[in-house]
This record gives sequence, structure tokens and C-alpha cells, in this order.
Amino acid sequence: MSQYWIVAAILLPILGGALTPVLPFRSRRGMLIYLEVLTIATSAIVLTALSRGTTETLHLVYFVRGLSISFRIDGLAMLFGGLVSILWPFAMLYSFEYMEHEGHEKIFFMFYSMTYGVTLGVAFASDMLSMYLFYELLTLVTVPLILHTLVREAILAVRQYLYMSLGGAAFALIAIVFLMVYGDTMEFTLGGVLNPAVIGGETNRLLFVYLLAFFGFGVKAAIFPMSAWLPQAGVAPTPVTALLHAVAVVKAGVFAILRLTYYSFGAEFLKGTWVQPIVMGFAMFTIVYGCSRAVKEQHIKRRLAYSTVSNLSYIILGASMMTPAGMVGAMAHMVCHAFMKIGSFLCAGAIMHQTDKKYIYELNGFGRKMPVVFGCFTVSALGLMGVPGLAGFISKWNLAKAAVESENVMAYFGIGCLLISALLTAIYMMSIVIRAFFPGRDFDGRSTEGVRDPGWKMCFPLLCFAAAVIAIGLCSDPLICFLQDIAAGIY
Amino acid sequence: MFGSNLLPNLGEVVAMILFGIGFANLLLQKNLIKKIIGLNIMDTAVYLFLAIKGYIEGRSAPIVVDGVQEVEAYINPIPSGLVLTGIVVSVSVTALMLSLTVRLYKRYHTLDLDEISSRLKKEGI
Amino acid sequence: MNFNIWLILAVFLPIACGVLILFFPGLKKRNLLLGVSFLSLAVSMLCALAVIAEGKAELHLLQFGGSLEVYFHVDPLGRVFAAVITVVWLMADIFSCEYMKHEKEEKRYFGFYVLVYGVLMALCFSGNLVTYYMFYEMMTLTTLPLIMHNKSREAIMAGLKYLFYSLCGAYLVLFGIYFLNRYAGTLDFTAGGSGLEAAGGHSALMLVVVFLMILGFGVKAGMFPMHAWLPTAHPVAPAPASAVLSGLVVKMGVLGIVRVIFYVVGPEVIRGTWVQTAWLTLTLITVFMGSMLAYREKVMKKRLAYSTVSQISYILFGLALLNPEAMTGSLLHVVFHACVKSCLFLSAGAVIYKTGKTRVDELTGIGKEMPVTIWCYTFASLALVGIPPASGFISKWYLAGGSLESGIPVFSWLGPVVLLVSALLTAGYLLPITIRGFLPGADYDYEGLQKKEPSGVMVIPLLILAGLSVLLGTFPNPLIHYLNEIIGTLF
Amino acid sequence: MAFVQNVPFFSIMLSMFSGIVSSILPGKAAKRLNTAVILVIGAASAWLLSWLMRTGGSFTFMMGHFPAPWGNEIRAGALEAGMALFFCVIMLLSMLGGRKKLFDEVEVTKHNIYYILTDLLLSSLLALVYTNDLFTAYVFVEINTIAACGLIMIRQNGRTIEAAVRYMIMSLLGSGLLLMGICMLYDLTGHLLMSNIKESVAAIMAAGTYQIPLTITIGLVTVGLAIKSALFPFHAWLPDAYGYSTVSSAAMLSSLVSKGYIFLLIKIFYRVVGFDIIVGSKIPNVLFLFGLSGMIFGSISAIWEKDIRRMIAFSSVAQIGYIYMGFGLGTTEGMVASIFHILAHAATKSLLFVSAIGLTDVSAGSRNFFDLTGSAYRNKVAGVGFSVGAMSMVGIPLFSGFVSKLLFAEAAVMHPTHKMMPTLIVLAVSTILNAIYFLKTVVRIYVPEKREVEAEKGYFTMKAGQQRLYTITIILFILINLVLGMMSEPIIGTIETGLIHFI
Repeated sequence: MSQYWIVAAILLPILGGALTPVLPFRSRRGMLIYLEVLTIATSAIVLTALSRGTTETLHLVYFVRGLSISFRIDGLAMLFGGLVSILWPFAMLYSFEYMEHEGHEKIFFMFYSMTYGVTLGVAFASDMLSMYLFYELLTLVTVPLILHTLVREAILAVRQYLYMSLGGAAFALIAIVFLMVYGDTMEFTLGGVLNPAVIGGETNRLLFVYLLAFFGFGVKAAIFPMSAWLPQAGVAPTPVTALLHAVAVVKAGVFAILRLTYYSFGAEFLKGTWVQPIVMGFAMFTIVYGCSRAVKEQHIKRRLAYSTVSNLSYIILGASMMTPAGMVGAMAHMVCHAFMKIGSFLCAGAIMHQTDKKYIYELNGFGRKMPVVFGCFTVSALGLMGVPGLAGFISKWNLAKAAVESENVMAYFGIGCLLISALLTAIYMMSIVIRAFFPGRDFDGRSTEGVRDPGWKMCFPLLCFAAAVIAIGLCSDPLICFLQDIAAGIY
Repeated sequence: MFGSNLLPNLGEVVAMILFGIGFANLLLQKNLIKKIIGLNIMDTAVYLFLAIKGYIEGRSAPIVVDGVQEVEAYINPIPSGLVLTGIVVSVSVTALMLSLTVRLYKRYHTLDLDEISSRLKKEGI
Repeated sequence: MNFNIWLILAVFLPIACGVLILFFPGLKKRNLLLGVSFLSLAVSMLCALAVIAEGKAELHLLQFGGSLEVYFHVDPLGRVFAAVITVVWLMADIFSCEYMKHEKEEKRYFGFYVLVYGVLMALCFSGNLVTYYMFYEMMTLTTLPLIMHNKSREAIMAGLKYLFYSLCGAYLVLFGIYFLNRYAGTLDFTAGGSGLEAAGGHSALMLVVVFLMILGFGVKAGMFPMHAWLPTAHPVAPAPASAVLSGLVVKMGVLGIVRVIFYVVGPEVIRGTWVQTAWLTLTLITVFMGSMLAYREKVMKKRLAYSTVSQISYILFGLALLNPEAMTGSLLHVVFHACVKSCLFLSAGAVIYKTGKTRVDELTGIGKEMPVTIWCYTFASLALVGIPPASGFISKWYLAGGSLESGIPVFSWLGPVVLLVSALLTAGYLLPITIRGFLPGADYDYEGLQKKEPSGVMVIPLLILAGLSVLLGTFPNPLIHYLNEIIGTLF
Repeated sequence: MAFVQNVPFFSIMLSMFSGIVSSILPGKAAKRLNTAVILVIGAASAWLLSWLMRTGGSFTFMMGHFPAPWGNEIRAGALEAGMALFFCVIMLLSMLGGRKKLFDEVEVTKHNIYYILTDLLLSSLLALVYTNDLFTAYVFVEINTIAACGLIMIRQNGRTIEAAVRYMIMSLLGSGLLLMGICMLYDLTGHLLMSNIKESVAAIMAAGTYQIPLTITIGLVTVGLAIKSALFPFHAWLPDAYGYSTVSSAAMLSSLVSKGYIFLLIKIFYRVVGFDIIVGSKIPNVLFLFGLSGMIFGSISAIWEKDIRRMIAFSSVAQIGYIYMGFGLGTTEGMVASIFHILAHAATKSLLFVSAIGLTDVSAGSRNFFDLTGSAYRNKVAGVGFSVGAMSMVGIPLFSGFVSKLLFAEAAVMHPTHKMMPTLIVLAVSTILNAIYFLKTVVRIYVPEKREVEAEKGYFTMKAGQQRLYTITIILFILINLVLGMMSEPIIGTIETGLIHFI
């Protein structure tokens, strides 16, 4: 039954969002209430559906070759869908205050809530083709959001995003077709769908195809050669950057890679083959590359974007271990990073919104003026550094645990990369915090006159995310057990 | 044996050479009129080819003059029919081409196609 | 789990009080601030003493995910460290009540000062590696404000340098923890180590791991390749802060190494391997180089910091020898050096506070101006040089003896030589201040001389510490016995 | 013989006669007649198609009283009927969509001529689809060419005439080769009816004689038709012809004329020579290479193109590359994919042309890429249409382009030999290139232009209400796209059965 709820949850924000510009709202307030209700309702539906999760598949439309658009609730879907549906209402709330002065609100919110539906579609799609469909839609729906400011670099960023993303999807399509031919079914099944009888001598070719698809989806997951679009897309309004470029879109890319690796080709098929070192190597390189770029970057959002680049590759590193434990680590970091990064992005947004400061070196001494914002920022910064007791430590712990258990020497070096990047993370995050709290002796208070924390609409989500980071850090057992069940295919 | 095949099929060979000439003209000539001539040469070559195919040594055209005789008396009529049709087609096509040429010449006072297109670029229509 | 209230209080009361002092808007008046901080510190110290007195206690605080658990366990070694810390901390606190007058933002200073005490207690009592690491990170972060206290540019730079070096070390440790978590029997501290049965065929890997961990803790202990932060960071802090930093905080690196080698891995694993050799080499290099640099240094506090570098490596050298006698030496030296070095720093602080002179060559005749201070200084330095019956002699004696009987080729005789040389150097860089201080020479104008003896609040701690550093050397037996008990359990 | 079997013959005749009649009718009447005829023929073909699907198989229709080896024949199978129906639909929509533009661009006296040409075009297309006789095919190819040429030059300015001349020259070269090939086939086999030729070709192959002449013949025919359908290296004439003629012509040329030739080529492959023999002669490999390079180079030149119409034209070079690539795979799957792509591309490309004209109109008629900024807001319908077309071309699921791409890829994966990987890679790359130039345009038309600029450049806004016909057309086009994209299963089924009956 509950898979019909899922369809409802996917359609509701899409249709509701599409209606936004049309409906005659008497006041801005009315529209905001409508949107928030819409979002919360969707989340409620999703969560109820998850709570009584079923594993039946719902086929919506059949198209060519008996392929269909179909939905199912399995473990990974529960994870991603649940994550998104928890984060979205907060981000929506935040964006109400943020978007006040950005203009074109109706259009913005229309696409913003449509994106919600599409992301849920990605999460709950039960076979490669449906996921591909929503994956493409996600690309298209987010375009207007990046384009929102309509400045020149926004247009350029959008173009780059479109070309890279669609191009990547095109390569992924190849893998889909291979799965059609060489697999038993298109349905995601943990452990892979490939049919050894059909494969025969084609193993290497399939591996090559996996590599293509990996990099294809890797575009959204911002693996090194294809990571350029993410910092560019930072021109979008912060709620977009925070939610989409820290969670929804990029995580969709990672999600797709997990699906590809564990649910389609199957970890066993890939483990120990020549693709694994390549994949892992790229992940490791990206981890370090992203951090070092972040250290060099002076623009707050771009710095955070680069940090996202490297953190996404943590997840991919976990995935590339091709073991259940690795999958657990990957998923754990998926969750933790979501909270930490959206938190820090929203803080950055709050700073820019309150002070119009965009660059790190302009932030001297704001810590005293905006304690809430910078407090939350510090929490997420420490979390990203992986200080014990915060979320980041948990996920890194699991990743490293998996790496050690995989007894794969390359994975050991992977741990090294994790720690190096943790150090770099400390450098680029703490330098902001210290600047804000220790402005230096020659600092005069005039530049921070009249700056203060934003209103509750902005602060509330920040506090919630900070709290979540601490909570996960202090009591991660339920989460980890859940993830282990997923990796064991219990859901 | 090359030479041995060459002599009995002389007609075909000639047709082919003509076809080549026509083709080359149609393709390479700058001057439109020459192109059209090339076109006609090409078609004619094909007709020659067909005619040769249809002709059988020592028989007469399939036109009944003194009462219908047995089939051995006549050459194969179908190729002749085809040639006729082909002629019709080529005539119409040639006419069309010529008319186009005339129009172009009236506009641009030249028969050189590249010249014309370069002028069009200048006009920037 | 037996719920030990004293333990909880000893650890979390200071932390709580510190946080309160930091964020509580009141406490404007100086005396109130001092009162509160002192009171809270005193109370928590009483709790700590209660724990120390009680001796055996353990506490499973919370399980944050998988094998990660905050677990406190009071054992003899912890008691020793805790006791030393408590004493010195108290002294430094009293001292700073006076000293901090000429620094700004005392609120922050005292807040963190109290807070760090709790963290150190936690470190002493922590019962497994995870807990230790957790509070180790926390210590790094909470001591940072102490270093950056006066917000001068160099202070902030020094703070960052400290932060990044320490994190670097911490991550090396973490790297090791990941592997020990897999291959060691348990991460809990058990005397003599739980061995590495699980390690099976990975002994080479394990050696690398252990070495990395030694390096990692070595960073905090200012061991050779990663010592550069120490001479930069310690001097810029306010004198009492630098006293505790280089008297106690560095010892936490030592404690960490002891815990890893003797309580988790077990000394037998690395005995006679390249790890031991490398470790010994590093320590000896550090000992020598530290004294040389101190000898050539002109700024007093920097000189003391360099001396810390070399002294800590005495301790590490003793540990690296892996035999009981040397280890006794090391632990003794831990205690002694704590008192001595803090005493030295405090007296340097007193000098700065009164005269504002920082460079050694300005200190001619200082002994005439503030005799008591300089006498304390003199006794302390004698102890450090190792003139019998002052304390340093005892520890060095054990160290030398241990190294001679350890029978390790080369090092068994090279060690004592280096120790002697550096002892000479120590004398060379400490005593001139006394000599020039009391015997300024003929051209010193005795007219201009006026007494600048600081008030009792500053002098008393000096006296106590100086007294301790001498007396402990005169009557060392109870301490030695106790330490021997501890060490007996380790080999 | 069921009455429905007369449909092919009558539809050809009907359109031809309507053309003849139109020559004495005034423009409006000609218009009505033309629309009516297309509707009737479409309905009839639908009827025929349904009948054929019901009965299955195919039938031949003897013209005149001479039986098979001598007389002239028409043949209709599921594929032919479906094709005819589809051609009618697309032609109707293109005519409707471009009608307003036609009135602006062509002077009133020429209108009925335009409709005559359209009728002739339709009849020749139908003939190409249905005929079972090679020489008839040749004749109608020529008629097709002439009609197309007329359609190009109906808008009489220098550009179009020049384009028409170039078009004529290239396609005359093509038809010359085709004619030569047909004659040589006749020489080899002594037949003109496809079925008979096939038998004797099989005999020849069995005998093992005349291998080289046969290959040459196939080569001549293939190259001839390839030139006429603007396969990559022979596409020089295409951009001007599609880019400057009036929009209906462009739409029809790109989506119908070239497709007619391609369909004829398919017929020749299957019904004249036999597919195995074709594959045996290495001709498909050549097509494969040309196809691949077309896919790439067409898109690249489209990226460099600043004129939106020419850009779309170049994109159809790339799409034709897809189709020939499908041929080149030399497998049934590949062929199915190509045929489906014929449909998909026809639907999409005409949609693109029609909506592009809507965009250029509201941008003061300028076709320059940069003047189109914000045009999607000035003419919403066109904007939506163009976006849909673009997405379908890029291969977003739910639209037709995706399905054909999927089919191509599947065909490639199922392909036994080394052609697999190149095909897949080139598919992906060309997708990226498509994305680049199409979505660049989409973004451009959705970036609003400043009010004052619009005022100064004389842009104006076109409501959906002011252009009902246009709106309806666009909507229908979009619907076709979605149908092709989402309910492609039965269509593919039809194609497969049709191919089976082809042999």
C-alpha cells in the first residue's frame, strides 16, 4: 500500500510547486505558509510510508522494452528519502527569510519544491531506468535555481552544469543498456543483477562500462576531473547551494554510484578487479584535491563547495571498497556530511545575508556579533574535522574501520588521505572560526557595527542541524545498526 | 582477360566513360550552364547504356509494320521504354535547372555559383 | 556499571564551570571572577583528590556507536599524573591571579583555564584509547585560546601553528587507532598490553602503525621531527599558561605514548625492532638539539621552551629503552620536570611582570632586584641540570643506569653520553641568568637599583614549586616505590 | 481482394490529381483541398494499417493488366502503411504550423503553386513508400526532387534560389548514380520488380558470378540515395536549403523528403538485394563510418553556428548520421532503431523548425542566436515547443529521442563485433554535443531580455490566443513526441513485424 503513498509524495511537491506561481496568494505570508505546509506534508507522507515500509514494487508506466517507471522502498531508498525529507522543511523555512530580497520568489519556490519531488523520485526509483529518468529531471529542474540571479557567471555556471551533468548521464546510459542485455532484471537487487551465464567472456568489457557509468554519475558526485561545476554553481542563492549542492543533487550522484556498484553490477563482481584501484584512486585524489583547493579559496561558499567535493569522495571511497562495511561507512558519511555541510552552508548564507560579506578575510570579529551563527558554524566545522563526539568522527570511524577490514593496501592509503584531508579541513574551517573570534589586536569594532544574528526562521534550522550533528556524534548506534541492516540487505 | 572483355562491351565502356565525364562536369564545373550540360551528358550516357542493353544483334525495333511476327523478330522493348521515360524526366529537370539559372543570372549577372554565394554573404540575407 | 560520582565531578565539574564562566554574562568584577574560578577549580580539585585517594574506580559513561565508548578507569599511573597536574595547576592558578592583571580578557583566560583542568583530568583517568583520543583533541582545542590569549598577530599565528601541528599528530594517532581497533585485542588500557594476537600476518604493518602513533603523540611531546611548534607557541602565552603548557600539557603526549606502548600494544611487540631503534634515535637527536637551540636562544621564555623540548625527550628516551629502570627514570622525570619547568616559567613570568624584560642579556643584576624569585629560579635550574641532591639527578641517574643495563648496542652507551652533554648544556643555558643576576659585575650601578620583588601571591607558588623540585629529589623513595609497583605490572 | 487494398494506389493518385486540380484553383481553395487530401490519405492509411495489423502479412497490387515479371506493382505491408500514415501526419502539422509564415513570405499568386508542390511531394513520397518497381521508384525520386526544389525556392530571394540550385545539383548527382545503379541491376538481373530482382540476385550469389558488378551496383545505389538524404560528407547543400526556405518547407524537407529516400534505401536493402547480401558486401561498414562521423561533425558545426535555423539544419545532419549508423550496424536491431529514429527525428525536427520560427518572429525576425534572448517569454508556446524538441533531441527520458537512443545503444550492445564500443562512445559524445548546442539555446531563450532593449529592437509579445492554429500545432507535435517516447512499445512492435514481412 505504502508505495502509493510514495507516488503521492513524489507528485505532491511537483504539482504543488508548479501551482505556486498560478495560485492567487493574498500576501507573501500566505504563499510561505502554503509552501511550508506542502513541504511538511510531503515529508510526513514519506516518513509514514517509510515507517510501514513495504518492499513491493509499483509499476507506474511501461515504456520501451518492458522497461517501466517503477518505485520501491528498499534500504538505500529509505536512507536517502528519509534524509531528504528530514532536511527539506528546514531548508525551506530558512529560505523564506533568505529569499526575501532576492526577487522572482514564486519561480524560485516553484522549482525549489519541484526539486523536492524529483529528488524523492531518484530515491525511490526501483530500477536503473526510473532512476535515470529522475536523475535527468533533477538536472533540468535545478537549472532555473542556479540561473536564478541571472548574472553572467550564473549563466556560464548553468551551461557547464548542464553539459557535464547530461553528458555524464549519457555515459551512464551505456551501462543501463548493458544491464538490460547482460542482467536478469533491471530491478535493483543488493549483490547485483548480472547474469554470469550471459556475461561469458565479456567481463572486461562490462568492467569498462562500469567505469564509464561510474564517471558518468561521478559528474554529479563531483569526482576530480568532473568537479569543476560544483564551485561554479555556488552563484545560486544559498538555500540552493546548501540543500542541492551539499545534499540533494550531489548526494543523488553518490546515491546513483552506490546503486550502480552494489545494486546493479554487484560488489562481488567488481571487487578485486582492475577497476577497483582506478575508482579508489580517483576518490582518494579527489579527497585531497578538494581540500587543497578549499584551503586556497577565499570565497566562503566556494571554499565550502570545494570541501563538499572532497567529502563526497569520502563516500565514494567507502563505496569503492566494495564490501558491506564500506557501504556502511559510505552511507554513514552520506548522512553525517549532509547535516554538517548543510549546517555550515546555511551559516555561510546567514553571514552573507546579514553582512553582505563574501570573503573569508572580511569576517574578522563577527563571532562576537553573531554568536548563534558562528557557534553553529564552529560545531559543523569541528564535525567536518572529525572531532570525536561529533558526527564527522563517527562516519570517518566507520569508513576507516571498513578500510582496515577490507585488508586492501590501497584502502590503507585511503585512510591516510582521509586524515590528510581532515588536517586540511581543520586548516580551512578553523581559520574562519579563529578569524571570527580572534580578530587580532589591530581590529576596530566599526566594521561590525549593527551586525547581529538573523531572525528565527534562519536561526532555528541552524540550531537544529548543529544539534543533529552533536546528537549523531554522541549516540550513533541506532543509525549505524540501521545502515548495517541495509548493507546486509535486511530491508 | 581484360582486353578480351573490353572489345565486345565497347558500347558499355563508352557509356561509362561518358557518364564519368558528365558526372565530373556536373560536380566540378563552376559555370551553371556547363553543369547542366554535364547533367545531360550523364543522363545520355545512361540512355546509351540502356539502349545497348536492350539491343539484340540483327533484330528490328519493336514497332509493328507488317503484321505481328514472332518474338525473335524484335529487340527487347523495355529498355527503350525506360529510355523514353528517362528522357522525359531529364528534360523536365533540365528545364527546371535552366529556369533557375536564368533567375540567378537576372539577379547577379553571373553564372558562377560560388561568386553568387559570396555576394549573398555580402548582402547578408 | 558502578557510578562513581567523584570521577564524574572531577572531570565534568571544571568543564561545566569553565563553560559557565565563559558564557555567563555576569562576572564583570575582577575579584568576583577570580573568586568563582578559584572556587570552582578548588572544588573540582578536591573531587580529583578524592578520586586519587580512592585509587580504584571505573566508569562506563556512554557508548557512542559500535566499539566507541567513553570509559574512565583510574589506575596508578593515572593517579600519579593527576596528582602532579593538580598541584602544579593550583600553583599556576594562584600565580595567575596576580599576573593576569596586566593582560586583558581575563574572563576568557580563566574560563578556559578551569576547563582545561577538567580535560586533563579526563585524560589521566581515561580508560581506553578512544576516550583518550577524544579528550586529547579537546585539549588541543581548549588550550588554543590560552596560547592566542593576547591577540597579537604572532600569538594568533603561533596558535594556528600549534593547532595544525597537534592535529597532525592527533591524526597520526587516529590512523593507528583505526588499525589497533581491528588488530589489538581491545582498546582498553590493560597493564602490560593486550598484545596483538589478531595481527597475525600483519606484524610489519603493525610496526608501522605503532611508529606512527609514537610520532603522533611525539608531536605534543615536542619530539624531533615535529617539535617546531613548541618554541613558538609556549612563549607567546601568558606566563602561567605557558608554565602549565610546557609543564603538563606536553606530558599528555608522554602519557599517550605510555598508554599505547605499555597498556595496549605491549612493549614486547616493538622490542628490538626498527621501531625502537628509530624511536631512540629521534629522542637522542631531540635531547641534544633541544639543548643546543636553548643554549643559542636569547629570549628567556623561548629558551625555556627549547629546554622543554630536550627534557621531554629525556622521558621519551627512557620509555624507548623499554626496560623497568629506565622507565622509572622517565616517570620520575615526568614528575620533576613538571614542577621544575613550571617553576622556571613562573619565575620568568614574574620577571616579565615586574620589569618587562624578556631577553636574557637584559637580566644583569636581576637577582639584586628580585632575589626570592631568582633563588627559586636557581634551585629549579639546579634540579633540572641534575645536581644532587636536587630532583633531576635522581631521574637522570635512573635513566642512565637503565640505558646502560638495557644492553641495546650503541644506544646503551651513546644514551648516557648524550644525556651528560645535554646536562652540561642545560647548566650552560640556565645558570648564567643566576650568575649574571647576582653578580652583575663592577659596572652595574647599585644606585639605580630598587627592589621589585613581586607580591606574595606570586612568590608563594614559586617557593612551593622550587621547594618541591628540590625536596622530591631529596626524599624520592616513596615515589620511586610507587612507580616501581606500577612498572612491575608492565613488564 | 479486399477493397482496402486499393488504398495505396488511390492515395498516390489522389494526391497527384489534387495537385493537378490545384493548378486552376485559387490559393485558399488549393489550401483547403490540400489539407483535405492529406487528411483523407492519412485516414485511409490508418485504415490500411489497422487492416494489415489485423490480417498480418502484406499484399502486392497489380497495376494494369500485366502480371508480375512485366507489369508494374505496388506493395503494402505494415511498415509501408505506417510510414504513409506518419508522413501524412507530419506533413499536415508542418503545413499548419508554417501556414501563417507562408502567407507572410510568399506572394499571394504563388500560394496555389505551393500547394501543388506539396501535393506532388506527398504523392511522390507515397509512391516511394509503396512502389514495388525500381524504375518507378527512380521516376518518383526525380519528381520528389523537383517538388522539393520548388518548395525551397518558393520564397523567392537570392538565398533560396541559390540554395535550390545547390540542392538540385547535389541531388541530380545522386539520382544520376541511382539511375546508373538501377540500370546495372536491370542489366544483371533483367528485372525491374523488386521481388523478381531479389530472386535472381539470390541466384547470382548462389552461382557466385558477377560479384564485383553487384557490389558496384549496390554501392552506386547506396551512395546515390545517401547523397540525396544528405549523409555526412554530402551534406554541403543542406544548411542553406533548410535554413532559408519557408518554415513548412524546411520542416517537410528535413523530416519527410530525406526520410523518403532513406526508406527507399531500406526497401532496396531488404526487398531488392536482400539484407544478408548487403551485409556481406562491406557497404554497411562504409555507412557506419560516415554515420559516426556525421553524428560528430554535424553537431560540432551546429555548435559553431550562430543562426538558429542553420543550427537546427546541421543538427539534422547529425541525426541522419544516427540513422545511417543504425544501418551500418547491419543487424535487425540496428535497422529497427534506425526506422524508429526516422519517426522520432521527423517528429522532433519539424517541431523544432516550427517553434524556432515562432521564436525568431517575436525577435524582430532576426535568426541570430544572440537576438533570441528571452524570446521564450515573448512567445511562450514556441518556447515550450522548442524546449521539448531540444530535450527530445538530447535524449531526456519520456521524449522520443530517448527511446531511439536507447534502441541504438541496445542494438550496439547486442552487436557481435567490435562495432559495439565505438558506437556507444560516439552515442554518448554526440549526446553531450547535442546538449551543448540545444540547451545553450534553451537557456538563452529563457534568460529574460531587458525591457528597454526589447523596445528598441522592436520585439513584441505573442500570446497563445493570437496564434491558435500555431498553438494547436505545437501541442500536437509535443503529444506525438510524448507518445513516441512513452508508448513506443506498440510502434516498435509494428516496425519489427513490418521488417519481418519485408522479406
